[in-house]
Amino acid sequence: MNSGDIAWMLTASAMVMFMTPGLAIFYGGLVRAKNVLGTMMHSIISLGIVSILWILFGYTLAFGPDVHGVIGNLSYLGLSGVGMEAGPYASGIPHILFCAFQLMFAIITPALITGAFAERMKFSAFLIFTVLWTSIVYFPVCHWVWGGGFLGSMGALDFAGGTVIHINSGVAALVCAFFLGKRMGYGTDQLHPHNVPLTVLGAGILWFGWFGFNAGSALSAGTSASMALFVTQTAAGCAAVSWIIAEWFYQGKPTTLGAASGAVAGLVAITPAAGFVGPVSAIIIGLVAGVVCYLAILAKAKMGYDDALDVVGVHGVGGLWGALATGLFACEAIGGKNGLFFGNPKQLLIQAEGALVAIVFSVVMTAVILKVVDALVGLRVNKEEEHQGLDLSQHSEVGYRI
Amino acid sequence: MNSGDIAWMLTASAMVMFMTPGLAIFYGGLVRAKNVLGTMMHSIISLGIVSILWILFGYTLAFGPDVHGVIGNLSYLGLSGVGMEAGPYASGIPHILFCAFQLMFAIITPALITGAFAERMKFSAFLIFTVLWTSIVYFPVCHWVWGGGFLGSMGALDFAGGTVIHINSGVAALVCAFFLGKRMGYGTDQLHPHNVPLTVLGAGILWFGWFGFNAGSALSAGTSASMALFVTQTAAGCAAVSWIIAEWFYQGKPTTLGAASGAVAGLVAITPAAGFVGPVSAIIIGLVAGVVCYLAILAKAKMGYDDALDVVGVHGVGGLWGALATGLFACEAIGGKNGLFFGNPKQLLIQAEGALVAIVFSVVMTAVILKVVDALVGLRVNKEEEHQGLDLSQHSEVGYRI
Amino acid sequence: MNSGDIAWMLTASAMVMFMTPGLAIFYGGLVRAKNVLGTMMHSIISLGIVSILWILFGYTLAFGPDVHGVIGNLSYLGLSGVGMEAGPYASGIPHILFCAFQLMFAIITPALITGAFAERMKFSAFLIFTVLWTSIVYFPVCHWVWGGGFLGSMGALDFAGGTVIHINSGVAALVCAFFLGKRMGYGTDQLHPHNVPLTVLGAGILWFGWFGFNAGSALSAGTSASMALFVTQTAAGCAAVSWIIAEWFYQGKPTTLGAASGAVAGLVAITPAAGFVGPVSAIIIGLVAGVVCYLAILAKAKMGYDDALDVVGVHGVGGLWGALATGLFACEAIGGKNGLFFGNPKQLLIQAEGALVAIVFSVVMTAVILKVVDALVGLRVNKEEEHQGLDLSQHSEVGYRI
Amino acid sequence: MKKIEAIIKPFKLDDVKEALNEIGIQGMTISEVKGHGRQKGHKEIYRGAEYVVDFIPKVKIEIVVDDAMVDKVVETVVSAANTNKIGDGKIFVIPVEQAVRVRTGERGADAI
Amino acid sequence: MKKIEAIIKPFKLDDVKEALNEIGIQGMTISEVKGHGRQKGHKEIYRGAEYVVDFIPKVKIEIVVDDAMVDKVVETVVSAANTNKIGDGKIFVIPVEQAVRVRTGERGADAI
Amino acid sequence: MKKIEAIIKPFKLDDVKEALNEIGIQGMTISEVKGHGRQKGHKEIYRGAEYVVDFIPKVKIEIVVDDAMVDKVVETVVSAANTNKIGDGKIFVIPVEQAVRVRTGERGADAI
Ligand SMILES: Nc1ncnc2c1ncn2[C@@H]1O[C@H](COP(=O)(O)OP(=O)(O)O)[C@@H](O)[C@H]1O
Ligand SMILES: Nc1ncnc2c1ncn2[C@@H]1O[C@H](COP(=O)(O)OP(=O)(O)O)[C@@H](O)[C@H]1O
Ligand SMILES: Nc1ncnc2c1ncn2[C@@H]1O[C@H](COP(=O)(O)OP(=O)(O)O)[C@@H](O)[C@H]1O
Repeated sequence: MNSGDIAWMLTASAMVMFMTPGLAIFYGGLVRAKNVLGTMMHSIISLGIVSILWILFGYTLAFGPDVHGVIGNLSYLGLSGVGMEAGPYASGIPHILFCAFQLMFAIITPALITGAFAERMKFSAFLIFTVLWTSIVYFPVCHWVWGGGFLGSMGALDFAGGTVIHINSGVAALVCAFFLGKRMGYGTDQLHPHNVPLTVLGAGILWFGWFGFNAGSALSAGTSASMALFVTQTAAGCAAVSWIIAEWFYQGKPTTLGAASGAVAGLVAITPAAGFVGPVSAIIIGLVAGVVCYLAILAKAKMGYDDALDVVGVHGVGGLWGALATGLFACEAIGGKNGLFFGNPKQLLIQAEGALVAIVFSVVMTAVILKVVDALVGLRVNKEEEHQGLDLSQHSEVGYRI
Repeated sequence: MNSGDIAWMLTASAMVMFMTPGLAIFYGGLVRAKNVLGTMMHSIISLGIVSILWILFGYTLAFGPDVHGVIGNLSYLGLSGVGMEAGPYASGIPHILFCAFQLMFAIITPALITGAFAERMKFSAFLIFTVLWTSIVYFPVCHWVWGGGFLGSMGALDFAGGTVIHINSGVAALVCAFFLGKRMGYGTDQLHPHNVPLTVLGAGILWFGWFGFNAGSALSAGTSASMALFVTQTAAGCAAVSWIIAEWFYQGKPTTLGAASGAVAGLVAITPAAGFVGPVSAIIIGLVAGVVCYLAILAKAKMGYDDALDVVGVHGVGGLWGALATGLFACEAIGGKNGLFFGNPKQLLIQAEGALVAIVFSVVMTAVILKVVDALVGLRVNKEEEHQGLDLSQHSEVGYRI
Repeated sequence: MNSGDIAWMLTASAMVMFMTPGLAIFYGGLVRAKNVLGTMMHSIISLGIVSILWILFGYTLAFGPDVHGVIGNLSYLGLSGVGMEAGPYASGIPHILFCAFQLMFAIITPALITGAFAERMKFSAFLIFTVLWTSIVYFPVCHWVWGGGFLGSMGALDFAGGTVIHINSGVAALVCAFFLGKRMGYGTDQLHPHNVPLTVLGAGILWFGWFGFNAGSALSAGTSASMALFVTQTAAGCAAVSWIIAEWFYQGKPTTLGAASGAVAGLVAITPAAGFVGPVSAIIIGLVAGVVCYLAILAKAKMGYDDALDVVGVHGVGGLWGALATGLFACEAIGGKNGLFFGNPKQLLIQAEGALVAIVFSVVMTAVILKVVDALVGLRVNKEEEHQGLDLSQHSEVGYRI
Repeated sequence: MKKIEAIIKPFKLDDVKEALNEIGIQGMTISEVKGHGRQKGHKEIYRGAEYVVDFIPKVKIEIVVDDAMVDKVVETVVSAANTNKIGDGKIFVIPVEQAVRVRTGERGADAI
Repeated sequence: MKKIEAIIKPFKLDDVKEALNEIGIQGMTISEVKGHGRQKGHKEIYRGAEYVVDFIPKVKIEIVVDDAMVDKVVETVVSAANTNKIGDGKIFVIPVEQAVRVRTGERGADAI
Repeated sequence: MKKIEAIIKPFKLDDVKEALNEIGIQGMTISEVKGHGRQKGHKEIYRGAEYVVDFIPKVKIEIVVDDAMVDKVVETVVSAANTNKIGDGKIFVIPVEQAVRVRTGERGADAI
C-alpha cells in the first residue's frame, strides 16, 4: 500500500460524495420554488439508502468475484472480508477505501435520474424505485464494466463511468419521463427555474467533485490521475463555451444556465475518456459535447416527453458521445489503448456495443421497475398535490420564507 | 515524515476549516430571514478569534507538555518551538500541520454552541463568551482527551472528538439556552427556517468536511483513515434514513430538514467511534442516532427550554450516544480496542465516565462564564432589537434584497 | 515522482478550480438581483475561455523555456511535449499536473477583475477583454515571476501570486473602473448587495480553496506547504477580526460583509508571503491587511471611481501590502529568504520594484486593451439595458422566481 | 369608472388574463397576496410539530374600467377563475373618481 | 359594503387575525407593503457608509364587510394592533359597490 | 378624503417620494406589483425557447389625503414619475370614507 495513493483516494471519495449534495442544489435550483425541497430530498436521501444497500449486498453484487461475467458472487455479503488489506482492485489502497470510493458512484447514479421525474413523483414511489433500480440495474451494469463482467472483458473502455453511470442513468431517465408523463402546465405555463444562482453553484460543486470522480478513477495518485484531471478541466470548460456559442447562434443570446449545463455536459462526455485521451482530444470532446447536448435539448421540445431537468439530453446523449469519443480519441501513449483516430477502429465498435448493451438493459429493466412501482404505490402525486408542490404535499415543508 | 500523510493532512485540515462556513449556512438557513447574517457571523468570526487564541496560548494549553494530566504547560506559547519538524503527536507530519488540523477543531466547537442562543444574543456578549469558553472549557477538555491529559490516560476512546467537541458543545448549548431564555414569540409565532435549501447545502458541506474531521483524525493516510471514512459515510446515511422513518411514523411525513438533521446526527455519533468500529456497527450506530436525536428534539418541546437550532438534541445527545456506542462496538481488529460487544465491558464504563466528566465540567464552567458575560455586557439584545432582528440591530445589514 | 506530492497537487488543483465558482457567488451576492447571473457568468465562462487559451498558447508563453527574461518560447504550443513525465518546474509531479495547477491561477485572475466592471459591462466586450487581457497581461507577468522571467531572477518573492494575481488584477480593475465610468444611480440609489448569505458562502469557498492556492504553491506535500497552510488560516482569520474592529471603531457597527471581506483581504495579503513567513508574522500581516483594505475602501468613496465590488481595495491594496510584507517578514528558517525584519532590507526594495513593474505594465496594457475593446464593440451596455439589468439584457434570464 | 379587484387562485392568473384580453381589456395590475377565509390552510411540520398555515397564497388583479364594462369584466373573471372549489376567491367593485395616465397627463376614460 | 384597509406592524398580524376571528370575521386578504410616515426608518451600513432606509415593512389587511360591521371591525383592529408607538399604522374605509364570490357567482352580502 | 393610487416604474420611486415630501406629504404605503398594459414585456430564454413575460414590475404608491390636496398630489406624482415612455403608469383616485390612526384612535383628517 502507498500512503500517497491512500491520501488521494480518501480525498477523491470525499469529493465524489460532495457531488450528490451538489446535484441536490443543481436540480433544486432548476425546479419551481414549491418543489425545491422535494427535489433536493431525492439526492440527499439517496446518500443514505444506497449506502445501506451497498453494505448489505450491493458491493458484493458489483465487485464480488465474478460469476459468468454477469454478476458478483456473495463473498462480500455485508462486506464480510472487505477490510483494511490492499487490493483486490487496487494494490495501493485498502479494500475498504476502494469500496468507499465506488459507493459514491453508486449513490449519484440513481440520484441523476431524479431530474427526469422532478416535480411530480410520489416520495414513496421514488424510494421504492431507487431501491429496485440501484439493485437490479446499477449493481449488474457496474459489475459488467468494472467488476470483472463481460463488458470489461470485451475490452469496452469506461474510465470513470460514461456507460455505467451516465448512459445508464440517462436512458433510465428517458423511460421515467415517458412513464410519468408531462408535468401539469407543460407547454402552457412557464415551468422555469426558481433559483439559477443555486444551480450555477451546484454546477460548480459538481465540477469540483468531478476531479475526484475522474482522476480518482485512476485509483492511485500518479500520471494517469494527473492527465485525467487535466482533460476533465479542459472538456468542461470547452463544453461551457461551445454550448453558449450554440445558444448565441440559435437563439440570439448566451445564457448562464447554458454555461452551467455545458460544463456538466463536458464533464459527462470526458468521463469515460478521462484516462485515455490527451488535452487536444479533450478540447474536441468538450466542444462537441456542448453543441450536441444543446441540440439534444432543443430536439426534446419536439419529441414531446417531459424530461424535466434534461437528464437525457445531458447525461444520456453526453454519455453516449463520451463512450464513442473514447473509441475515437483513445491514445496508447496516455492510457494504453488506441481508438479509431490512432489506428484502432475496432475500439469504436466495442464502445458502441458496450453502450448498446447498457441502453437495452437499462430501458427494459427501468420499464419493468416502473410498472412494478406503479402497481405497488402509484408513481405520480395527484393533481391537487402537484399543484401544491412536492414540498408541501410530500414533506409538509416550505423552502423559503424570505 | 511522509508525503502521503502530509498530503492527506493538508487536505483534511482544509476540509475541516470548510465545515465552519458550512455550519454558518446550515444555521443561517434555520433562523428567520432577519437573523441570517447575525447567525452566520457567529461562525465566520470564530474562524478569526479562535485562530488568534490558538497561536497565542491555546495550542500550548491543549497540546503543550502535560502538567498533572490537567493542562498543557506554556512551552508552546506563541507557537514557539512549533515548526516544521515531525511529531510530537504524529510522526508522519510536521508539528505545524498537526497544530493547523487541531486548530480547525477548536474553531468549530464554540461555533456549534451558537445554535442554542441564535436570534437573541448580543454580538458583544457572543464575542466575550467565545473567547472565555474556548479558553477555559475547550482547551482543557481537549488536553484531557488528546493532549496527554487524564481522560486519555484513563483509556477513554474519542477518535475525532465526540466528547471533546460534541458532548462538550452540546452541554454548553443546553446551559446557554437556559440562561438566555426563550426567544420572543416562542410557542406562539412560527419561528421557522427561512431558507431550507441553504440549510441542506450546509449539511452537505458539513458531511463533506466531516471526512476530513474523522478520517483526518487518524493523522496519517493509512488503513485507519480509510475505515474511518467508510464508517463516517455509513453512519451519516443511516441516520438520515432512520430519522425520516421515525418522522414518518410519528408525524406522518418525512421531511427534508429531517434528512439533513439526521445526517448530522449520524456524523456526530460516529465521530468518537470512527477509527474503532466496522461498517456493520456503523449501520447500527447511525440508525440509532437518527431515532434517538429525533426523539430528543421531540422531548425538548416538552421540557421548555429554547435550544433554537437543536444543538443539544443533535450534538449533545448524538455525541453521548457516540461516546457510549464506542464503548459498545469498538473492535480490536479495527482500532486496537474492544468494547462491550467484543468482550470488554469495562470500556463502556470508561466511556461513560469520560462523558460524565466533560458534562459536569462544561455545565459548571459554561454557567460561570455566562454569569460573567451577563454582568459585563448583558447577554441578550433588548426587545426592540430582537424584533428588528440581529442583522439590523447588531450589524446594520440586511440579508436579502431579492 | 512522488505519489504524496501528486496526491496533494491533484487536490490543490481541484481546490483552486473551486475558487472560481466561489468567486462567482461571492460577487454574485454583492450585486443587485437583476445582475446576479450576468455577474456569475463572468467567472463561470472564464473557466472555459482561459482553459482553451492555456492549452493553445498560454502555457507556453508563461512557462515555455525563457526568452530574454520576457516571455516563454513556443516549445509547448498546444501543450506539445507537456505530458506525464516529471518536471521541469516540480520534480515530484508530472508536467501536466503542474500545468493543470497553474491553469487554475490563470483562470481566476481575469475573473477577479470582473468585480470592477460589474453591473454595466457588455457581455461581448467582457469576452474580448478577457481573451486579450489574459493573453497580453497575465501570461507575460506570470512568466516574469514564475516562468524564469526577469522578476523571478531579480529575486522578487511571490509564493502564490501576490504580484502575479492580486496586484495585477487589482490594478487592472482600477483602470476598468475609470474607463467604464460609474454605474447609473451611483451616489443616489442604494446599489447594495442582494444576497449577503451567498457572498459569505462564497468567501467560505474562497477560503477553503485558498489552502490549495497557497499550500499548493509549494508544489509538493512537505513542510513548506504545511507552514503555508497554517499562515494562510492565520492571516485570513486575523484580517476578518481586524476589519470588523476597524468598522466598529469608524462606523459604530461590525458587519458580516466586513468579516467576509476581511477574510479575503487577509488571504490576499498572505498569498505572496505564505511560504516565507511564520505564524506570528502572519498575525501581523493579517491584522494590518484587514485595516488597510478597509481604509482603502473608505478612501474609494472620496476618490470617485466606481470599483463596484472593491477589487482595487481588496486585491490591489491587499496584494501590494502582501508583496511588501513579504519583504519585511520573510524568514530564512521558513522559506530560505530573509526580509527587512530579519536583517535583509534589500528584499523590501526588490519587492517594491517587482510590484511597481507589475503595476505599470498592468495599467498601461489594460488601458490599451480597453481602448481596443471599446472601439470594437463598445464597453458598456446602454441605459435601457443597464436599467433592466444584465441578466435580462445580456442573457434573457432571471435569477430568482421565489 | 370602477376598480374591479379580483382575488383568485394563483394558477388561474394566466387564464384570467387571456380571457380579459379577449374581451379587449389589456390594462391590469396584479399583486401577490395571502388570503384567509373558508378554505382550509395547509399543514407544515417543523421539528416534529404540526402547524396549520391558514394564510393561503392568492393573486389580486386590479382592473380599472369604464362603468359600462364592469359587468362584462366581472363575468369574465368569474368564469375564467372558477374551479368550483372553496377558495376560488372574490371580486369587489370599488368606485374610482379619477384616472390619470402618467406619461401624457390624460384623464378619465382616456387614461385607461 | 365597505372595504377596510388596515396598515399595521407585521408582528401584530396574528393578534389582529385572531381578534377578527373572535368577532366572526373570517375573510380577509393580506399583503406585504412598505410604509413611509413619521416612524423613523432603520440604519444600514454598506462599505463604511450609513444609509437610512425609510420604507418600513408593514402588513396591509383588507376586509370587505357589510356596512353594519364597519365600526366593530375598525375598533377590533385598533385595539389588537395598538402598541402605543409611532408607526402603529392606519385604517381606511372605502366604499364597495359590489362583491361577487367567484365559485358560486353569489353577489352582495352573500358573497362575503 | 381620497386615496390616490399611483402605479409607477420602480426606479422612479425615490423621485416620487421626494417630490411628495417637498409638498408636505409624508405618509404613504408602497407595494411591489406587476403590470400589464401597452408596454411590451421582456423576453426570456429557457432551454432554447423564447418566452415573453408580459407582467412588468411596477410599484404601487397609496396616499390618503384630504380632498383639497388631491390635485396637487396627482400633479406632483405625474411630473416626478414621468419619463415620457409607454409604461409610465397610472394614477387612480378613490373615495375614502374614514381614516383612523391605530395608535391614537384619531379619526378623519387628523389621522393622516
Ligand atoms: N371579507 C373578505 N374581505 C377580503 N377578502 C376576502 C374576504 N373573504 C374572502 N376573502 C378573500 O377571498 C379568498 C377566498 O375566500 P374563501 O372564503 O376561502 O373561499 P370562497 O371564495 O370560495 O368563498 C380568501 O382567501 C381571501 O383572500
Ligand atoms: N397618508 C397616508 N396614506 C397612506 N398610508 C399612510 C399614510 N400615512 C401613513 N401611512 C401608512 O401608515 C404607516 C404608519 O404611519 P406613521 O406616520 O409612521 O405612524 P402612525 O401610524 O403612528 O401615525 C406608514 O408606514 C404608512 O404605511
Ligand atoms: N385599466 C387598468 N387598470 C389597472 N391598472 C392598469 C390599467 N391599465 C394600466 N394599468 C397599469 O399601468 C401600467 C402602465 O400601463 P401601460 O398601458 O403599460 O402604459 P401607459 O401608462 O403608458 O399607458 C400597467 O403596467 C399596469 O400596471
